Amino acid sequence: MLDAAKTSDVQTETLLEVNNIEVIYNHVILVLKGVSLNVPKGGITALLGGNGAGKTTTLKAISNLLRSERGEVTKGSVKYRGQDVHEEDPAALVRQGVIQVMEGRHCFEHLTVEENLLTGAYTRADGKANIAADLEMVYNYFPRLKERRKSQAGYTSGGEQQMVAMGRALMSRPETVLLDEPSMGLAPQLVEQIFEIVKSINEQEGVTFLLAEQNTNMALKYAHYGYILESGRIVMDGPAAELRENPDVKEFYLGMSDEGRKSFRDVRSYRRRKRWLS
Amino acid sequence: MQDGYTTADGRKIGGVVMEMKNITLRFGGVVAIKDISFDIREGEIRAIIGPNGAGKSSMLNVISGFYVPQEGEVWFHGEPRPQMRPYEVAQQGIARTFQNIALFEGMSVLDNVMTGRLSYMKSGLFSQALWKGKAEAEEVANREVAEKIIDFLEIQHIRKTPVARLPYGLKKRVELARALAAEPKLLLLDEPMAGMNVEEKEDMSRFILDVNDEFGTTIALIEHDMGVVMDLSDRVVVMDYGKKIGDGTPDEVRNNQAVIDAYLGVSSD
Amino acid sequence: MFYREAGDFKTSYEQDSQTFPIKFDRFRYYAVLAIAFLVVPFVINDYWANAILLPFLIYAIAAIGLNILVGYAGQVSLGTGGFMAVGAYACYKFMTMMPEVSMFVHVLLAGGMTAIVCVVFGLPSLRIKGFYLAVATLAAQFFLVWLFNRVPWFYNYSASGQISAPERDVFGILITGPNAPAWATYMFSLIFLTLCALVARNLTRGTIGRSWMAIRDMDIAAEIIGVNPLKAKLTAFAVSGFFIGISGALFFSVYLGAVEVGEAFGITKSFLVLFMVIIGGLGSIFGSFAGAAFLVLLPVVLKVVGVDVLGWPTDIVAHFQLVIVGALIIVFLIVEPHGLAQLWRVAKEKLRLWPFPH
Amino acid sequence: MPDQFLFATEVFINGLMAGVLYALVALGFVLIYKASGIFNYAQGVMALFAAMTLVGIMNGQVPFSHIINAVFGTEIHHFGWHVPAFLAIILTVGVMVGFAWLVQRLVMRHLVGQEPIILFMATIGLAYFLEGVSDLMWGSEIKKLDVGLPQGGSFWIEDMTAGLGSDNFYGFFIDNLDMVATVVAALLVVGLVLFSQYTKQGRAMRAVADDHQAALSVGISLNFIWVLVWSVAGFVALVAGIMWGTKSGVQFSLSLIALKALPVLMLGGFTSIPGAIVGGLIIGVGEKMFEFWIGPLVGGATENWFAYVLALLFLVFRPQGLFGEKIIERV
Amino acid sequence: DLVFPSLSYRTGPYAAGGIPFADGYADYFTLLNERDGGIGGVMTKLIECETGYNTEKGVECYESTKGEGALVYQPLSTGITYQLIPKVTADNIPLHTMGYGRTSAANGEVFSNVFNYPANYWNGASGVVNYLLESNGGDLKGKKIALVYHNSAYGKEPIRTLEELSAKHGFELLALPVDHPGQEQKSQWLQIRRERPDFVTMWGWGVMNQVAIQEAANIRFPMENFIGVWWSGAEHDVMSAGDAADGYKALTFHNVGRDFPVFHHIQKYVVDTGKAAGAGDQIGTVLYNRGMYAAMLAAEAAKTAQGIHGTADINAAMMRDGMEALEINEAKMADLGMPNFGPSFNVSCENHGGPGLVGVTQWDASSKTWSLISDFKPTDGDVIGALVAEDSGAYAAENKITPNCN
Ligand SMILES: Nc1ncnc2c1ncn2[C@@H]1O[C@H](COP(=O)(O)OP(=O)(O)OP(=O)(O)O)[C@@H](O)[C@H]1O
Ligand SMILES: Nc1ncnc2c1ncn2[C@@H]1O[C@H](COP(=O)(O)OP(=O)(O)OP(=O)(O)O)[C@@H](O)[C@H]1O
Ligand SMILES: [Mg+2]
Ligand SMILES: [Mg+2]
Repeated sequence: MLDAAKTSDVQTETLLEVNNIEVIYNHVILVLKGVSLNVPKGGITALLGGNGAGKTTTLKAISNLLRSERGEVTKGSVKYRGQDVHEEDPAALVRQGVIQVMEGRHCFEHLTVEENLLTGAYTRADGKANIAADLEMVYNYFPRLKERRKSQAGYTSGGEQQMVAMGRALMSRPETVLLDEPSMGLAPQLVEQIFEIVKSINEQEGVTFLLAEQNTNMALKYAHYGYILESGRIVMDGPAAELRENPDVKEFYLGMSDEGRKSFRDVRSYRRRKRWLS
Repeated sequence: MQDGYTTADGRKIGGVVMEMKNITLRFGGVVAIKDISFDIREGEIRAIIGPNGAGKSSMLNVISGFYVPQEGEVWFHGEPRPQMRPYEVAQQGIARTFQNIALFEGMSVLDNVMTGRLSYMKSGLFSQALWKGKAEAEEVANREVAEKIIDFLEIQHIRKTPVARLPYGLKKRVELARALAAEPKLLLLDEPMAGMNVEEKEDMSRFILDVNDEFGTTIALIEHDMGVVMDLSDRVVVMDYGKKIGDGTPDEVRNNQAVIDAYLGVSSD
Repeated sequence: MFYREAGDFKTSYEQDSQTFPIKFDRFRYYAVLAIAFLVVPFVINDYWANAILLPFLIYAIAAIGLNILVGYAGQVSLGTGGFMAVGAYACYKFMTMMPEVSMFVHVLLAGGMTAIVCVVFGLPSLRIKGFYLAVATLAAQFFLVWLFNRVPWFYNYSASGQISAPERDVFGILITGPNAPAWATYMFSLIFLTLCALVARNLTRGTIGRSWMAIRDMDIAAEIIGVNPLKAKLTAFAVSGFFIGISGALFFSVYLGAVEVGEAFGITKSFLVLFMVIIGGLGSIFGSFAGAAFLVLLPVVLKVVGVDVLGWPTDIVAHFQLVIVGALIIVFLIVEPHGLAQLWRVAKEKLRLWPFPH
Repeated sequence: MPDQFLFATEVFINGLMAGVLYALVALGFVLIYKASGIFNYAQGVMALFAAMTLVGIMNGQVPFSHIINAVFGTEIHHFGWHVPAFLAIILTVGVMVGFAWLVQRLVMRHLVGQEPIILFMATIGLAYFLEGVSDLMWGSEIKKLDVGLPQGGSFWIEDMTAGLGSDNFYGFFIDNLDMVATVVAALLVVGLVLFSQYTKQGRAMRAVADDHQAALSVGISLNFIWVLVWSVAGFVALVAGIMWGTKSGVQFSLSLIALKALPVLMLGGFTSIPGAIVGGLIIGVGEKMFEFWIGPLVGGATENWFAYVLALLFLVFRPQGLFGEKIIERV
Repeated sequence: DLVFPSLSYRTGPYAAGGIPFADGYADYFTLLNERDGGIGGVMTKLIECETGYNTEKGVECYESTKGEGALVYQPLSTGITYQLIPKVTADNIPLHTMGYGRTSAANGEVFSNVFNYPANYWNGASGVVNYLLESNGGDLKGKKIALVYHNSAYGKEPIRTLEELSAKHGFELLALPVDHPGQEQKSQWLQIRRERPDFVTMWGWGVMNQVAIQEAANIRFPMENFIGVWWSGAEHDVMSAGDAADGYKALTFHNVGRDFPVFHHIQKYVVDTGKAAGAGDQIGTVLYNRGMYAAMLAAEAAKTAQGIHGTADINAAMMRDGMEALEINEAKMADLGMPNFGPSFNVSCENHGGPGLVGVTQWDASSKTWSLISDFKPTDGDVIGALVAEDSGAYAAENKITPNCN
């Protein structure tokens, strides 16, 4: 089970490089206080951290979606393949192969499931046949979507929408996928399935992943490398296997103490607010 | 069965509070719920699980009166509930949280929690316009309750923050606070722990258990994290494609082959 | 540290929910009130009263009213002109039917009348939402204007269909008609504005305000939480109608003195008040003031600068005025979509942190 | 009462035609709403601007001559040439595309992800701006627009049908211009429906309307879509401007036809292109019939409000309009 | 300086009518300054203020200009007139509403500061009927006259008079309102087509005029039987209907065309020196002439006031007296370079409305000119006088004014 992360073969070219970025919302709210990370080509990199740590903000800073939320990168740089992408249009970034699956699904409510998937292929110019083939591929990954292909996405269940969002991103044949909480709201076997899909895409197609996840357990199982973010700062990073063995990570993120996993019933009177930084 | 039971950890569970009888709900061609019956007993934590699109959220919506089932009845406190608008249902003591957070984004956390107390605030328009007499007293009294809940959920520090700015996990907590503010008899939680890490889930679990314990609130819970479900709930309903495929204690459900096939998969622990 | 709130602690919930929780704000507020009530009446002249202050005060009332509906309850309405007309005509009818009663009563009754009409036209809001509702309220706008134009009873069968305000007084001081002194009309409107603002503030910080905002932010969830949408929406229409009615009554009786319904209360009026609300800031009472001041003053300032200072032909100035107002609206929205009120808030936040950027 | 019946038919037909003219304006609204969720208040002014530009180009007017003369003390008004209608229309389309680009560049791109009411407000600002600019550019006097469209009642139809009734009945009155408008509108609608339903850009356009952020995240360039849509809407505005301008001269009031389009929009549904046409027809017929028979009883001039009330009645039963997309209500 | 504010509208839906009027008004005062060195040796000063035909802006303009010594207001809007009537009375500034405004203001005993000479709407209504009587052998019995009117205070003014006249002369009146702006008049004209009135008269303004004339042409209504009031008879109203408008008629209370010496002066002293308010291409158009005529009447009243009070530097109260004592006769007009430009008349305290003489003009589409086809003729004083007395009486009662002349 633990061998998914092969730390050795990801020491290749760095695809995405985030250098000491600072993000401010609304001109006053400082959210990221100098975050740096490297995403190697062909790897799965996990970005972990509690609520409000700034994972989503980091991903949006990379994909340049911050501007529409009145957020702004005020310091630092984001480089993709060595080029500064800070000023680029999000659409241009997608054309370069970076696509983001946003937190909270963001499906096109009034479009049907299939139309949603097809918009994913918007930037592609490699012909209808290829797109159709990829559509089949997505349906293979998510058979449930095939059943509901003609219904408006707004009327599908939460999990189905998550599948649509994932599938839509895959339709663009990306080189790098920024995945924001893919497991949220999915049934357990589906969570596993999604991570399996991520893994197989990563392995077979060489797609690079940067994954923001709360489900640390799963994330570290599939990722090669991990960063832990807290209150807008990276507090720890390392190969996934190492992180998994780190006692602090074990306790705070994996819910395991020395006696193994404890029941959720037993934590009641037990509070801890220990942090690396606070 | 009517008289309740005692749980493994020794809590007394009372009689039936709410009973769903042969509920069927259709949307055009889609059958979201197909002839499902189950009950919820006083003081218990009742989980509803099932794969995505099984109809769990729809079931909660039926309970809240937002969806009107084509067939079947909802019994509340031992009698069939006449058809009601959702706000009337809420006033009967049923509060809930939502799967896709439904906070009032333009309001502060405190105001959101205070909306949970709307059914306790009865002062007239005139009194409110002048901010004198009943309106002011009522505001202060209810504010105290709201503050208690805010303390309880440990969100004092964000009391005055507009919720739109909060991270996902805190929003979920605020939503819980809003539901609790209504001091409900029956609390419906739709995936309260989605998007949280283990530590936060632990916190959330603790809150849920405490609510159940301290206020004796009956809770119906939808959750995909099996660890949470198995640990917290007293009884579990399993749905799949709108049908009920299992109902019983966590252990019974865990070992039910239909449930394993449809939902849990092999690797559940 | 130009703006401070440190050291300003609250020890009770009453204190915490007061209108201006911060001492500094409270002082400024008292200062403004003092100037408005004690200084301005003594220095006011006809021009300031009729060209600037009266329209400002009266539009501010309308803007508060509309803000309650649009900004707090989220029901976009383009019927403001029509509702103001209801206020004006109701006021006219009351003034002529019971001339001996005080003007205060006429204006309040006109507000009440408008509240009723507004509720009737608010009924569709239970089914219709968003822009559909906005356009639907135009039905009220056009219908009401037509009605007042059409039915001679409303204008007391005068030959041209205009209504003109007879002279009425409060405690012996003339408030309407050409001989009313500027300071009296100003004070009369100011009192109404102050009352309206206080009432609006009280309503919006309490239970009703919260149910309005809940409906605005997410109506379905609000209903499931226990907000009665019928009650919330209709009270919003009623309260908003009450204020708008008052402003319509003042607009007719105190400010213009004579109106023709289609012209004074046409669709442009609806838009104008909506602009005020949006530019000022949705869901902000202060914003309503700011928006009204901005849109009353801007054309005057532009005119003074263009015609009097630069000496350009009036038509070029008038066209430029359109261009500038349009451009300013856009620029404002880009800089701060939540209006002048939010701009002010951000500025305060910056000042508080000053000289540190965060 | 065959005469009564014939009169009714005549009013009915004329109502249909008037409805088509309303629908032409409504179409522009629908396009932009569909593609960006923006209720574009400036659509009426765009029609005015397009028509003024067309006339200005045809007459060889010097743009901004007013200001130029005022500033430089010159006396220039005309280039002294006349551009043929066809060429002028093409040039005007070019101007409208340029306008679309400017709107995108200066307004829309800075307002990505804002609430609909804010965007609505921005278009009102735009309307003011454009109104001022049109006047500064081309002057505010009335201009005659003649691109060679036939005008006036069709005598042929009138004579052919005159025999249907008694002496009291002259035959059906149908305006030639209205017939042209009908054909043009039909073509436009078919084209636009095909575009939005079956092309990639059409799909992207609808996606943008649903969720700006998500559209950005899948690589749809909002900027491009907006330029595209505003250009098309500009073109539709031009068509509407030509029809209405031919009818009543090109002048400020042209921008007020937007008010006639709103009930149409409401009734047909903000998001439906065919809805605009059907809504237009219903409103056209409804208001003409009402004004014709009920109007005299209540004093006339009912058209302004009747259209709105009619639309309101429909809405109470179908809150999204006849053809609008269902408003998704879920929690 | 002698200050003459001009509340003009060069923007908005009625700009097309507002511009030429404002130009004419301005150019005449410029002419006086350039040619004569002002009025009685004092220069005139024109303050233009844009109202956009909007009452509130009108009030703002009034308030902002009255402090500068404004002598007389000419708002060119019935709506604004109604706002200003009480205000000017209180401020004792005269208001001249020439051919518009509140008709019953002709009664100077009640409306001390309001003047609407030389003709008002009720003269207009009666003028139409008289003209039709004349061209139909004095008999309108059994005839049907349709009134297409702007659905506002302005448009509704003639209805009372026409009703009285229809009772008196036995014709049938069919009133058809058109709402602002009047872009769409199909149903009104289908109604006309069906009812087949013998004559149509129109009280329109703005785009409504063009559309009505176009629609009349569309239904082949004979243009000779279509008569507009003086606000529905400018060049731009008929221009867009092209040849179809040939023969359309409109009332007037002053002459048309540019064959008057005064226009040569304007050309020479104003346009050619680059001092014209507009582009100079409006000279001789109906509304330009009207604006200039209004300015001329104002200037003459100022001269009269200077004479009465023996000072050249008059104030508004003196101006009022001048207006009340105004005398216009043929010699004076010829002197001013406007022979036979308008009727001769005297204003008095009892009669602020002038003689109410109304002429008729007709449009010739081929030469694109208006020509006077019926000279200025008197209107039905009995009917109008009674109505004026009634309406002004009601106003006096409502506002507690005791009618008097002092
Ligand atoms: N639009 C915004 N305006 C102001 N503050 C914001 C905005 N969006 C996010 N924030 C703030 O930024 C911080 C980081 O938020 P972010 O969404 O990046 O966290 P996250 O790590 O993704 O959390 P979660 O796991 O809950 O999604 C939070 O404290 C939040 O309050
Ligand atoms: N208002 C609606 N209109 C049409 N279909 C609906 C509606 N609400 C729910 N559905 C459909 O009913 C089915 C059940 O949906 P529901 O949201 O109850 O699933 P769920 O069990 O909560 O799934 P998840 O775990 O993914 O949230 C889904 O297929 C969904 O598409
Ligand atoms: Mg996040
Ligand atoms: Mg669900």
